[in-house]
Amino acid sequence: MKEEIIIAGFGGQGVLSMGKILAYSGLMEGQEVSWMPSYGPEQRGGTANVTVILSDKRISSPILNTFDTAILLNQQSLDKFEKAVKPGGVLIFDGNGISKPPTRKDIDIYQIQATDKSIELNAHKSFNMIVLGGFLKLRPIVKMESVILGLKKSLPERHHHLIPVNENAIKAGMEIINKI
Amino acid sequence: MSEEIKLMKGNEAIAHAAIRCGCDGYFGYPITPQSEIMETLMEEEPWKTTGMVVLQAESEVGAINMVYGGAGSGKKVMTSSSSPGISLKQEGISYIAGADLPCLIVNVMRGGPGLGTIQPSQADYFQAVKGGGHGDYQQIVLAPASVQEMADFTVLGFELAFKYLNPVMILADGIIGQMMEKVSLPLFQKRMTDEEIKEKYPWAAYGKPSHRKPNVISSLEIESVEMEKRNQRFQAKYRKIEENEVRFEELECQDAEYMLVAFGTSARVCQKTVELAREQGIKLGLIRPITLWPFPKNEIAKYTSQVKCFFSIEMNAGQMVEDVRLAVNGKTEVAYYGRMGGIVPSPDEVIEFVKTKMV
Amino acid sequence: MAKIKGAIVVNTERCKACNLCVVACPKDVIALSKEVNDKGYNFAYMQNEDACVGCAACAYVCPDACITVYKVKVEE
Amino acid sequence: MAIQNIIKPENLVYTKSKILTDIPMHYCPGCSHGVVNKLMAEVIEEMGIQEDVIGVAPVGCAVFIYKFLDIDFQQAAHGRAPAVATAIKRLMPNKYVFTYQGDGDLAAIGTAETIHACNRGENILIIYINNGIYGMTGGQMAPTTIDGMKTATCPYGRNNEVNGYPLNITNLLAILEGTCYVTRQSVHNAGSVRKTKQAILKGFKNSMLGKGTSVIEVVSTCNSGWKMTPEQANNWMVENMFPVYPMGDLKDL
Repeated sequence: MKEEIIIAGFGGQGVLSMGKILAYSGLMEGQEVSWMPSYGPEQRGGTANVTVILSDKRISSPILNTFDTAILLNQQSLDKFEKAVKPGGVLIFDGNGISKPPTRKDIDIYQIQATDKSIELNAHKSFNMIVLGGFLKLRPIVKMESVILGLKKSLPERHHHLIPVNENAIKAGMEIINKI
Repeated sequence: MSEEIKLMKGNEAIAHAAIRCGCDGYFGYPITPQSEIMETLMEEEPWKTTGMVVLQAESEVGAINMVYGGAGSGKKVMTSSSSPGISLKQEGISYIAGADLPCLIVNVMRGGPGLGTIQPSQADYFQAVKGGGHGDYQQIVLAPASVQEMADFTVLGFELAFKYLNPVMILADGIIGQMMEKVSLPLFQKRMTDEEIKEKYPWAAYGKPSHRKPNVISSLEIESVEMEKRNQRFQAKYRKIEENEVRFEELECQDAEYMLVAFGTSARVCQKTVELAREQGIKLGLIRPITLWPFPKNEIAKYTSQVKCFFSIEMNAGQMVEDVRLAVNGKTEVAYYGRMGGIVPSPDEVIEFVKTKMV
Repeated sequence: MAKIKGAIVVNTERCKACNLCVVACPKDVIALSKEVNDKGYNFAYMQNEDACVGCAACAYVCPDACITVYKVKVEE
Repeated sequence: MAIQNIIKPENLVYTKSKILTDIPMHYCPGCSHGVVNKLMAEVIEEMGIQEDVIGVAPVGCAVFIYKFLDIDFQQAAHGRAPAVATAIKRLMPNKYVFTYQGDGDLAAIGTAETIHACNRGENILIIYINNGIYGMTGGQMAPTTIDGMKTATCPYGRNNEVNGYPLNITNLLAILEGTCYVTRQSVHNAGSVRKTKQAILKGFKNSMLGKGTSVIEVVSTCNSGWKMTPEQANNWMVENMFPVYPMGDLKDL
């Protein structure tokens, strides 16, 4: 098993922490993992992206030009990374604010209305967990228990009471992802 | 030898490894992309547990001279920075080398010259392995290619620094510093007590007991005859390091007809390139120098009759390629491919380049 | 009546003949000699032994720590 | 009374400190450095701290101070002594650590290290020799060269428009929170020598009280650089330097 993923969006969407939770979840299952963020000024309000690799073998390059899955959470990211999905790969996007939806025919494209759902759930900060749930529905590369363990590892102790909220968000995400 | 496996950034791994291996002092100044090293240390507050001193200096110049002071006291001390800051530290590194002192310096490289970019680069290769500061000196240069190696080389770096009384540099780049991978941290080692230091490092300037001559930590020797002798002693030390401390890794070299040579992040890219090449039936191998100085020249030279072309793959304008050429010594072709200014070459680019040299 | 008598001993090889002791002496005891030391300096010496009161002003200002000072109280 | 009867161990009033080595000091005849080196030795001997003191030598005329004092030393790069001393003291808090620096070292190239060590309140002693000139390199202008004073690099006299103003760094250091004792002394006569010695004693003692940094500026002569006799240099200093760099304590907490 090897899954090479890019998650991209704008600063504040929880792109980096979604990647981190995914990486931790893989770690809990004894997989090899790498998490490589775009770093620098981009973190401060601009676009942010992170490459996450989960594999049962030693990971070679932590940065990649093509991906099995691209999770793209704003128009800029969609413009930049749609072409980076491997043929036969998966593209997930949130329709919120998207004026030019993806057009490729050689990949599987899914939409997840995570922004709307997070408003509905009155849980803005769980936006990224809703997206993660959608992804895990399509690519169940880690078990739910591992994700919960991963959340525990990546969240500071004082935020552990939020784990059930996150778990619900993940489950909600699994339900609302749709193939285009 | 290790404990629980954790997921952390390369920069964080260095900080945790430093605390665990009994480091006495860290002196630094913030600069991207390595600031998490000092941030992690400040968060961990090791002065409350191991007694390690962590100090944010007024500048890189101040920081490296604090390292010089601490090293002269026989303490296990380190600093970290990124390219422009490492340039500022060169004065101090030369003094540390000239005074036979052990210390660890971390350079998490970014793209230059000048202020450049904060994106990853390997453009400080020359600076690290061929000087940087003034005078005939060498520092041992370790090039990690993973987060695990960031932790391991912190421990190894101090060991080598004290074994040879010489500065050791960890030469990483923004990717190794910023990415998270699995890491098993070294076990806790106690800091040495002042009494242990006196016994083990009788050269240290810790205060002169009446029975011995003063210990003077200095790189100054005004008499040329004496200064030449001192240099000859340094050179003898460097030859010994070259004999004993070459480290490297080989991947798919046994039957390789073409051979990549790469370190750090570009070696990770090249691992992927080798995977792709093998899928395409190309007999491509990789030699990854772990010590950039001493350089694994004999280990590369060994393959000159087997290999049709060596490829030095770098994130700079072609620096290590000079050492590869020296090692190969004209016996077979050596080509360079690289990207600059914070761009990382992709495995596809590399394999396409390899193909241009295939007959 | 008691009187203070002093004396100095100059490390003539260390002395660099800077003359600061000559200037510092309140009793005009010290002068620079005609002779020179190995370095070629006209080292300081007690020209007027009887006048020395051992105040050590010469020794304090001496930049090369060449001067040792002795002092004794004598009954007349 | 015969002189042999006075020169007896029991009558000894003053002699060279044992901490001062027998190596002849390389300073020019009459140089203030010699006096201050000697006072350092005397204070270290009287406090009995030879085993617990580490000096940091500068670049400049005092670069070889480690040959003259029988104590452990580290020789620092130009201007960096306060950074070097910072680490030594932080890593060995029970030791007495001092820097010995000239005006070029402390007030030009090492301004940042000096100000920040003082501002952090490092528990070290800084001895600062201000003779208004670069002695070692042959008499060039220093940050502290006073207006009108001629040097190799201001041969017609320091001119504010060209060269800027003399830097009174000691005044600056006195206003920093981190300093506990800042004083300006000299060593041109017996009285001033005694006062400077007391200042050094206090500075060393302070460094074990956790009060912060002690700074002792010694306004000094460089008769070679000034092209005067040692005596003329002392007089010139009193007349011309003291008005710009007045004697006395600036701070004593």
